[in-house]
Amino acid sequence: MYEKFYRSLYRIRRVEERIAEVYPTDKIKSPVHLSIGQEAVSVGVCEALRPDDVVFGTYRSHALFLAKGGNLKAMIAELYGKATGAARGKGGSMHLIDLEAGVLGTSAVVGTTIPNAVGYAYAIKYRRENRLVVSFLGDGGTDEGVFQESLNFAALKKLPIIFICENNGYAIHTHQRLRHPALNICERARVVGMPAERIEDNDTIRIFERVKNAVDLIANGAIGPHFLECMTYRWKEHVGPNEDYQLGYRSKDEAEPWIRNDQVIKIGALLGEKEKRAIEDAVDAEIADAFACADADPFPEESELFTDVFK
Amino acid sequence: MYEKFYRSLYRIRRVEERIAEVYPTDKIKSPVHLSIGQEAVSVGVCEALRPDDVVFGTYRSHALFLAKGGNLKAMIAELYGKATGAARGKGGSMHLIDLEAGVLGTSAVVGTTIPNAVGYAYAIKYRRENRLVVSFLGDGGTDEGVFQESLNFAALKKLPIIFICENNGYAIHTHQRLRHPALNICERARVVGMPAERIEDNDTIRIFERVKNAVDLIANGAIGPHFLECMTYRWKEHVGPNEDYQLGYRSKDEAEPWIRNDQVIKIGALLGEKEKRAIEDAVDAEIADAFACADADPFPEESELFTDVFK
Amino acid sequence: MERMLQYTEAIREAADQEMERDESVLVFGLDVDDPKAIQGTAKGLLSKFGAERVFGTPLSEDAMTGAAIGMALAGLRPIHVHIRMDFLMLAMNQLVNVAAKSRYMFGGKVSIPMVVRSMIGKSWGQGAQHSQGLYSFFMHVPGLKVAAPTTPYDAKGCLIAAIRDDNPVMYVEHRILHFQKGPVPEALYTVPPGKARITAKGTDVTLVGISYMQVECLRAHHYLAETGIGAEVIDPIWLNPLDIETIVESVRKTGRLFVVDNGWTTCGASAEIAAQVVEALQGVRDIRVKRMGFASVTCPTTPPLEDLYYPNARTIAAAAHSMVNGASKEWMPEERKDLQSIEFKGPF
Amino acid sequence: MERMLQYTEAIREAADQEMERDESVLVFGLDVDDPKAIQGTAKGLLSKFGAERVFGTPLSEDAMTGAAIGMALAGLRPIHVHIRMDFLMLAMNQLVNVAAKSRYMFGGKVSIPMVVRSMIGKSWGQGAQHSQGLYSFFMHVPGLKVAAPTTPYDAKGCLIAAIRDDNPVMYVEHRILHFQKGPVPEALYTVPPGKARITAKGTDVTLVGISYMQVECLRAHHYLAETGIGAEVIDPIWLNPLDIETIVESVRKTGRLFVVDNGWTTCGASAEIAAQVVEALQGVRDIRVKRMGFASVTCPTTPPLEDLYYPNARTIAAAAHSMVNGASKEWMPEERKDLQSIEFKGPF
Ligand SMILES: Cc1ncc(C[n+]2csc(CCOP(=O)(O)OP(=O)(O)O)c2C)c(N)n1
Ligand SMILES: Cc1ncc(C[n+]2csc(CCOP(=O)(O)OP(=O)(O)O)c2C)c(N)n1
Ligand SMILES: [Mg+2]
Ligand SMILES: [Mg+2]
Repeated sequence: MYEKFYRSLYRIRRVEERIAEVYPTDKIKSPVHLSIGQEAVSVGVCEALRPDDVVFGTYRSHALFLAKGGNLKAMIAELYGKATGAARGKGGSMHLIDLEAGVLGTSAVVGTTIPNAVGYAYAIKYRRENRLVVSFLGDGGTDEGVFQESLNFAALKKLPIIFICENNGYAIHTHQRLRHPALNICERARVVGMPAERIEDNDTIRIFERVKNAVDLIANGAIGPHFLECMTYRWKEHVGPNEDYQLGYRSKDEAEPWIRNDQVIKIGALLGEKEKRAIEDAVDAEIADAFACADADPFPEESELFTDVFK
Repeated sequence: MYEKFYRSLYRIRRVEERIAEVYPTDKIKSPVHLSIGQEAVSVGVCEALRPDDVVFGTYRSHALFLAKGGNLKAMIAELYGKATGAARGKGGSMHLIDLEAGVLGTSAVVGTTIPNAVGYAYAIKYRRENRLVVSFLGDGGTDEGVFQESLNFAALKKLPIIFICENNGYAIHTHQRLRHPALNICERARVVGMPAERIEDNDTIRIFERVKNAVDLIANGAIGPHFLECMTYRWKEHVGPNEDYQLGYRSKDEAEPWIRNDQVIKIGALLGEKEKRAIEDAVDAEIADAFACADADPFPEESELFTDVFK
Repeated sequence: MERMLQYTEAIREAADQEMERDESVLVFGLDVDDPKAIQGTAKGLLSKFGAERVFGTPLSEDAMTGAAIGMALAGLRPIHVHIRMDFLMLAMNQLVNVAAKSRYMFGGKVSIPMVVRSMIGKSWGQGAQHSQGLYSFFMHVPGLKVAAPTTPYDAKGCLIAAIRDDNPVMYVEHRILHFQKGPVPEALYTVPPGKARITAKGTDVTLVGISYMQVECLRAHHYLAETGIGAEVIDPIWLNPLDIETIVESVRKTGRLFVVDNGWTTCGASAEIAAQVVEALQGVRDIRVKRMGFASVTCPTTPPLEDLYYPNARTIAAAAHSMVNGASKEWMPEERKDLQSIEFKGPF
Repeated sequence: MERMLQYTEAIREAADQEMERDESVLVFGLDVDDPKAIQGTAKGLLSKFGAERVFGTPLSEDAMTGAAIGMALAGLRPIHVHIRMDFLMLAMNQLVNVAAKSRYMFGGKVSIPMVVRSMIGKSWGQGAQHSQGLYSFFMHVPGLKVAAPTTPYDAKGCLIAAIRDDNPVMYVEHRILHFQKGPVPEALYTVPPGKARITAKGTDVTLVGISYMQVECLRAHHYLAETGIGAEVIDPIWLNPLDIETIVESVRKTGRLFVVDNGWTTCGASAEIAAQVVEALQGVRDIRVKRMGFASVTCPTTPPLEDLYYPNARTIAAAAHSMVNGASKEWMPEERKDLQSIEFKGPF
């Protein structure tokens, strides 16, 4: 289990670090919202899911995409705007999709995928399928009215869905404190009668276990939505490859405990050195290959401008 | 005090009964959402307000308009589409306004005046004025995302506003039970840290007292929004002058206790017979006059079609 | 003998038959399951198909539109119903930013087969917020189809086409059209996207009537006939894809284009049709162009102003007459009983 | 010497000076008070005017728009800022159903003096949901004014006019225009609603360039000059009220109207302008009409497709050339360094 976790954590971290390295070359002409520091949430959640469970995410979904098994080459090619990209170069970093892996789509407008996930869950229930949906959202997403509307409907219809609020404290540079009178996102879920819990420490294994528990409950027919608020922290700037402590909206001190709790290191430490190295080597090679392919791959043909408006 | 209450209750009841009587003549070519049975809420609330406090309401606001001191003649003329109407005949029953009386407007789209009321309260606080806003909404209004967004902002900024949820159980023909997983509207206010209470029995005096308490708290600088859920019952159909028990979505049995608790009768019974009669006679005369005037008043000139798009 | 149905019944039947045919079709929206069943358009569906396939919702237009998209992503074919088009303003984010764009922005990996039914209100003081015909918004944004059927026949055929379409379709109804009766085959058939219909022949002026204004244009055709003017009347039926060729061919013949819209003219469907016809015929033949729609104001509730707010058969005929005979020859037909508009009686 | 300012600084100054002048003006919206202060357009306002007059908000576009209306009803003059126009889709209900309508539906008893600032994104993969120019929606609905200034001078003057206007004004910015520099007087002045500007003289074709496309049209003017074609370039500045007379007068002279829009053409501003000019000049003179705008698709992120998606100086010049000289004489100017577009560099 730890190998799988480590592989996923390390892979996501390295992919995003690589993105940050490449970024100054302008090969990636796409805004990138890095998840560095937050990988534990996507990994902990997705490791608890079954292959045919599906996820919906936000514009900050590299980690989610990869954790759920999305195609790495397709993702990097998408960032490079290539025809081999996950969205044939038409979506960029903010609109990732991988139907085979159950990544149903991500969106650049905050909150928009929450009701989409709920509708998908309705379809699952309607068809009596034994699978579920996970809706990823940020703490900022909870500000939008559609959040409350969606949770209300999911609870009303007892849908097979888990909401994962990745609470990194901020919406861009604005702390939750400046947006909510009380820091009680879980209460906002409980108000519609949804079980909700908060996981404080960005711990991959705890997140995995709690999600596993919810998945099992839903799978065993103790149906109905669940809500998890996962406290986490973004190490980099909101969008782009750099740090932003110099902006002054937050301090490096605030980040310190989160960085000390780096899940890539912590989970890595549970493995033997050789085992760890083997994973890292394989992942590094895979990543190098993905970036090389993306570089070499062709851009879409001009005619593609007009395809796929309608089916 | 009871005389004032009775006068207001009786007046609203009689005006709406008169509207229902006139309706079949097609003189009122406007949808009418009658408040018959719900008058206690508007009266109890508005009696606790000061003249320069302001209210925002829904399309079901005849009672609110009158209780807050809105001009009766202007209201009836508006229903008749006359140039003397509150909105010069351009708004109809669903868009009542009386700036002198502090009726700031009502709207036909559910939930829309909630944030307007919040913005108005922001202006009051910004200007350090000692007055407040009351936002009236239906139980259906709490379904809309804008409800939660508005309450969150009002609480965040500690605005001088009281939310009155007139819970008559239904949104058109759909019971709250079919729209909310739990019947806990007050919880939805508390979640943003707002004091909230529910008044079960449609009792004018209790509503008055509880609102008075909130008004005093806000006036004394224990600022911040308050929320009251007033349970009540609509006797007539959702829109129009008739009853609708035959539709089958609710039973007459359900209505019985509410009708037995008729506030017009109850509060009337607290007065002496002579006193009561004097009030009724004066009100009846006023109403007869208002309808006669509305009938006689002119329609707007053709040129008015193009006025007041812009100032 | 042809079977006659009311527009509302045609819609109901289309939904009913499609739901029978295809388990993935479901109907939801505020009040679809209540005793009035959206003017009867959803009548009987609940008892026949059950509460999982036919359900009312909380007042949450934004989330429910998002949910419809999610259902469509999962392969269902939801029909989401709104009793007023005005309420779609609460759902614009999901419609414009998600439904219209998903297929393209995900590189063709997904499709969104959903139908959004909404109604335009008119008269009896529906006023500012219950009367808008805002479909030009949906025409503006690539990725949404738009149908605005005016006859019961087209109501059924367009709805079936919309349900079977793999893309989001905005299906526009009009409260007054709901009262129309007409022949409707019992069998399943489609009125497919992108084909307009010439509903009256003429050689002097081309009248394009959109949604309810189609009815008024047909009445205007009769008024105009009295004066010897032959108005060719066209019903676009689908506004996107728009069958501009049929309109252009007609104007090539008549030399006069008169678009009467059931909405405002500025940046409306009438602006688009006028622009496209001009683009097609410039240098080919000299034409005259006219647009008519709601007055450029908010809809007033009082009947005398409301009457002025809307085009009607007589004002349309008068304007067409002056297009043909010159503005100097003013003419306004006497109202004919047989060509009067239906008077809608409230409460709503 | 004239004082030169950047567009963003012109906006900042307008807000600053108006806030100094009038206590009822306030600025709010997501992130107006953060370190980036909306590309600097709100820089320093918080420290100068305090957190009651300058504040960030929760992500609640619907309620915050409603709140702006409420503040305006109470006599304040809020400026509500959105970093993307796309996000206004969440606020359409309040904008279309409340802000635009309140004055009329309340019989003139109230007015809504509010300004809604929003930005159109472009390039660097902003893509589907961060690049839309949706102002035709606001032109369509009576009761909203719309400004789309393209120079720093107009940015300041329009914003001051918008703040002082007693009606809701949609103030449209463009991310690329934010980098424009130009002369801006320090004094307060307004660029009032309803007056277009002729930004380059010519007699062969009238180029109407809206928002950022004004810049590309001016570049096209230079390319065209090389071939001896005189393009008259017009900047409408305000889209509602629209100064159609200035455009009509120009086309009366040139005989050719070419509208280049920073949005989709279908039911867009270009459709409206084309229709109005045709209506005005029909029977007066034979004219040619052309529209150009975003390709009729969702905005793709990959640079090669994105380049095709947008009109630019060279494609505009080529199209104008063929309007003047006939389609048979194909011509595409060589790219000139001095007429290249600014390359926007991300992250955003
Ligand atoms: C509806 C909407 N409003 C505003 C924005 C601008 N915006 C982009 S990301 C963001 C912050 C979102 O914060 P959160 O949901 O916590 O996600 P995080 O970035 O922290 O992962 C904002 C305000 C947007 N994209 N969509
Ligand atoms: C946004 C919106 N959605 C739907 C409607 C249609 N509608 C009109 S009244 C109503 C019910 C509202 O119920 P509630 O808020 O409880 O008020 P009540 O009528 O009971 O006073 C509905 C759904 C509307 N007017 N606005
Ligand atoms: Mg966050
Ligand atoms: Mg109710």
